[in-house]
Amino acid sequence: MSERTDYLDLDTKDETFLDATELVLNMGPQHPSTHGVLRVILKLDGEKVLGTECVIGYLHRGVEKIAENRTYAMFNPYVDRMDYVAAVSNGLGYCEAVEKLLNVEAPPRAQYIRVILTELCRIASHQVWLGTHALDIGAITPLFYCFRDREEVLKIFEKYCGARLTTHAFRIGGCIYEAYEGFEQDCKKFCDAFLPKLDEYEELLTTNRIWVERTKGVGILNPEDCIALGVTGPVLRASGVKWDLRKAQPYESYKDFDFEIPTGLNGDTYDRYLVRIEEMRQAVRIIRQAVDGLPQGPIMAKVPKVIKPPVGEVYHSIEAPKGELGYFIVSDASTQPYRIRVRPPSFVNLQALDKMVRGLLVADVVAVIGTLDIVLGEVDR
Amino acid sequence: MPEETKGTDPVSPEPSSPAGAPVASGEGAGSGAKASAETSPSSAAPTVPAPSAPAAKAEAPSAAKPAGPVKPAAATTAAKPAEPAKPAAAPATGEKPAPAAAKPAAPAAKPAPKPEGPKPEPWEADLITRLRSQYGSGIKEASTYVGQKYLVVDSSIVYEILLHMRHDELFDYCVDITAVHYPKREAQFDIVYILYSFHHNQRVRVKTQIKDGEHLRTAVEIWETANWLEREVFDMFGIEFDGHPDLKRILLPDGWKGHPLRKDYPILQQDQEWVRINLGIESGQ
Amino acid sequence: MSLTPLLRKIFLVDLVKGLKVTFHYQPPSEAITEQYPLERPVIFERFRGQPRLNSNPDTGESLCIVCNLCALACPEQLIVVKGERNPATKRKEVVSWTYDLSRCMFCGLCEEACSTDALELTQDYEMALYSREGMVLDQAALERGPEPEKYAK
Amino acid sequence: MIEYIKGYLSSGTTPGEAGNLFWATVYILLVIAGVSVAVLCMNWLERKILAHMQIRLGPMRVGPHGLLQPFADALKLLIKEDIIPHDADKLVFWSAPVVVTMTAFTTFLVVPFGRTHAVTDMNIGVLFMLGVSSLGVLGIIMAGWSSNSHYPLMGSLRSSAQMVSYEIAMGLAIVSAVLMTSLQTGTGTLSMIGIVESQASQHTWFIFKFFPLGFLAFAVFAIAMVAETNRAPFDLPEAESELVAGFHTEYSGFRWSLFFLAEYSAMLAVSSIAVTLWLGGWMRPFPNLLGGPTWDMAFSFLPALTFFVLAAGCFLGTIRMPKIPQFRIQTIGLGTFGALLGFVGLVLLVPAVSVRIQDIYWFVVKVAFFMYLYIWYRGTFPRYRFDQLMKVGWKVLLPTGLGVLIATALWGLMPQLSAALTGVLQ
Repeated sequence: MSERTDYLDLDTKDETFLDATELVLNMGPQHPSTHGVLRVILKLDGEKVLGTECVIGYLHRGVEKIAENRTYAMFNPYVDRMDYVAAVSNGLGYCEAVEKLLNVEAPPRAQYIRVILTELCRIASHQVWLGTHALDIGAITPLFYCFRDREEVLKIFEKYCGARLTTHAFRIGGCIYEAYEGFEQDCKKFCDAFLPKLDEYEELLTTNRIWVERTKGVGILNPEDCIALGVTGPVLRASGVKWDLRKAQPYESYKDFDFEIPTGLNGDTYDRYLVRIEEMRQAVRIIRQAVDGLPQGPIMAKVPKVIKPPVGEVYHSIEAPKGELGYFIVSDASTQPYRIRVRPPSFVNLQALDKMVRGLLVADVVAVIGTLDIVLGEVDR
Repeated sequence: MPEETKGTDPVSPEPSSPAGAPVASGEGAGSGAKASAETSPSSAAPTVPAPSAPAAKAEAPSAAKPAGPVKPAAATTAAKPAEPAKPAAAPATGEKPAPAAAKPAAPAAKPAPKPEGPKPEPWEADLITRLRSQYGSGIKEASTYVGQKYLVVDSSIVYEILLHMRHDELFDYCVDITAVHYPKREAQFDIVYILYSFHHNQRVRVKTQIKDGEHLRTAVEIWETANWLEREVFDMFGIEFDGHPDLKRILLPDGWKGHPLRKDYPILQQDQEWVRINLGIESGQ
Repeated sequence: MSLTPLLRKIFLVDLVKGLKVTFHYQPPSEAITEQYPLERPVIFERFRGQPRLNSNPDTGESLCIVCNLCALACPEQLIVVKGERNPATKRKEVVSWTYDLSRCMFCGLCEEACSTDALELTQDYEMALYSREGMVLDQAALERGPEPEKYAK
Repeated sequence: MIEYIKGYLSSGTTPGEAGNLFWATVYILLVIAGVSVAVLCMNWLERKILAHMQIRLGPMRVGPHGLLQPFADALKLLIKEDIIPHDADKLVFWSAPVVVTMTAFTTFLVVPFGRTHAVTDMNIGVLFMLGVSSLGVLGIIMAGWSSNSHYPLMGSLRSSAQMVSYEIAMGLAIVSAVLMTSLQTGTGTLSMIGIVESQASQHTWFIFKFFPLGFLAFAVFAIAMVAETNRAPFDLPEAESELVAGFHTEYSGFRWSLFFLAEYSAMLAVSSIAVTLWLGGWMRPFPNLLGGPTWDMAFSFLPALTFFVLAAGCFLGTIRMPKIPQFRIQTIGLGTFGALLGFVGLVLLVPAVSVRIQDIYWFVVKVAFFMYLYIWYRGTFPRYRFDQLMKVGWKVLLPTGLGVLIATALWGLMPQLSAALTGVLQ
């Protein structure tokens, strides 16, 4: 990728806008495949991308400012609204960060339930990714298959916590909802039914020559670039860095489970696709183990009703479906957090877009945006 | 403005809050295994030496188990987390000695047993020694808090520290750059660099304090990811980074007034002004 | 040199595999579309929908004791409860109770905070209205609870 | 006058050949109406079939099972505000959809729906079709350029490059089919009717001739024709996820519907070419295996049978309709539709009608098969990227087409060659 440097620099702006050899294409904020309200200004030479600039913030809701005006418990539902396709993961990260600040730990049963739901959520999130990514590349049908199977996950969520998307499933100190009757069976049933479906997605895509051609060698990120750009999650792993917070710094009960971290070799779109598909399989594995080993006991640690952590600051991060989701919380011993900083994986990953698409074609930009798996709610917060 | 009531809350029978204790740990009946797990290390704190702290943690839940309605299988799983924590920490931290325990092992795996309310503990490590020998008093503080390590450094040398951390200590992944505003302090802003090292599986926060209007040198040359992160800090706090390739607002529109995450940022005024200008009416807020 | 991949490529095996999948899903029995007003979705017990203020089924008295916990728990401050002590019964009684549904995000914190099971988020999800006015529910509306409109002519 | 009109009926040729202006006009109107109706049907069928492939139901509300959806759409498009972008080149913007639609319809002039069921029979019919259908790209370029917008421009440029590339492969495949008419018979023809009759006289569809050469040529054509009509997986000019809507991004209302009409009639046209050249045109299947008057008789019932099956489907649908008052009208409507189909089936049983309709029936069935393929592809495949599309066109289809052409020629000349060879050897 060394030849990329000879392309025009984006920073030489205004005079080149009138240059006839270049076409400035404004992709978004309303565009079928920018996954929300992302705006990418593309500088093109014919169809070749010379440079990009992302304009974000269309969905900015000031979550971090809201947090400063809410109590710890009150802020919990808001985090669901950041990465709204993986709300459970967001809630988990937040609850754990506050628990760390309070120096409590959720009871084992709560931890297991959390792991089950988070992994289900990972599957749901990856299914949304797969569907939309395939749709971007032109395969319109996998979207519906993915959403059909995601529905089963959402049903489990709804049965468990009463909401499908913005779940608000966990509370600081554990879970407030006991696993409903038939929870284990539902999870197992889902796992059993899901794996054949996953094979079906693969039949539609994995070996399909068009899919392979569209994704192989597209948007390559080598490990050094990944790390320098702070890219995490499946994107990092597809580049061959075997790093997953669930293994590197296990939280919750992840140490109890036996699972693999899939990694890729080339760091291209195809590898990222394979890594995510395999991650779904591993998530099923974790769910099965967790359901089998679900301990009895309380689900809520002793947490005061009014949460007032001691003065201090804490950074806690989890492996969300999209990468490292971190919460940096500063407490001033009042009931409201002094500052909450969310380290959103999508935001940081999106930064890699420019590096990935330089020299590719317009169609690849769409594929790369899809493969980064961004959720604008999280990018803009 | 939603002001949370503090004293008026009808249900705040919270005995531990004045003392600043983190949890109502020992006060309750302690029927759950968790509560007893919390209490036993703290009571054993003065006597148990550092290395056996994990054992105490592991023992505690299983000892408490017979009281609770817990299956034996659950007891083993509950005891399990503490066991691999230590071995995992040792190889992962590499050259780091025992004090640099892995974070997830959280409170128990710390060398010093948890006191009644976690206080920042001094952080001793080769890294700190090296840094201190090189930068002397520029390193204002090196501590751990609930198992998380942080450095407070002088704003004049923060760039060198970051460079050192990146290249000599192999903190190759800049997780996040953010800021905290303390309007009452003289140096109003804390700038926090959260760094991670893939080699040591270790996370360190480098903090520095700057006054309002003071500039920092950008970290983009060290970590590319700092680009957007610094832009966001600029957007939200108005802290400028010298040498940043493209320092402009990122989340808010270009014409936005003020920097919203400053504590003195008037939300309501902003809202009213916007409504007045754009809708031509008085805001009802 | 293996011949099989080449042959598979020439005979478009990969494409045919995909075609098989889509072909096989064609029978209408595979369709998962719910024809909404006709087919109602199954709503589970814990669903957080339109709020209702419960009253004692025997006496018809409101269960609300005006403790204000729900209002304090609400992240959006959309619950306003006003009450005053009834000198006769020595109990606090509701004077006004409003719930602004337009700002509600159905997090369920109010329901959890309620100490008497008075406030409940029901399974009703058909809350769309033509104007915002009807979205601020008062005590009477809350006690009536959801009145699902039949979405059919 | 009446004589003039009646005279044609006994002529046994197409109106064009007979020089009968009246019937030619009637046929042209019939073709235009038929194609429009076919496009409406395709609209509904594509939605339904695609929906079912995607485990959805598709349109269900406008009319029973959404049967009236195409009409509702057409109505909506007609009464929609017609927007011309401010900086667009108005004249070109206005004429582009007209050009596209006109070319798409003009190709149907030479499509033989039956021995006598074509507007005319040109002796250069195939060339005419190729030539006219490739004019469609002109309209697309006009649309893209005149919109004065980036996405349409890119879409139209893609489209022009794509059509030019794939026309070559298509042409080669067609030439090999045309070769088959002349090889070993010495009576080559470019006329569409002539080609079908040649298949009849050779007792084989060209897809099976010189197996696998005929099939290969057909395959090349089948792939190229998907690209030629800008359909998935070659739908780059209007790649929704990349170019929003490609060359017709700025079009709305009636103008947009003309593009829609043109796209679908182009699909029908190229499918007709494929059917004519390789699948025996209007001939019924298995003329050799299941030959004889008995089988002819049996096959002649099929059109009516098809309609009866469709009618039965409708009646089944009425039974399965929800039994609530809101659905009464829909139930009645579906029942009426079924009755209508049944009536058509009955009419088709009348021998006089049956004989005349046979050709058209088989032709339509074969074209419908291709239409299904189009939908099926769309439901299954991802989209090619532009350079890959070019690669497929130039590096795969073109050499294959060329090879097939040469091989066909050699095969056809085999007797002469072997004779010459033996002559040389002796």
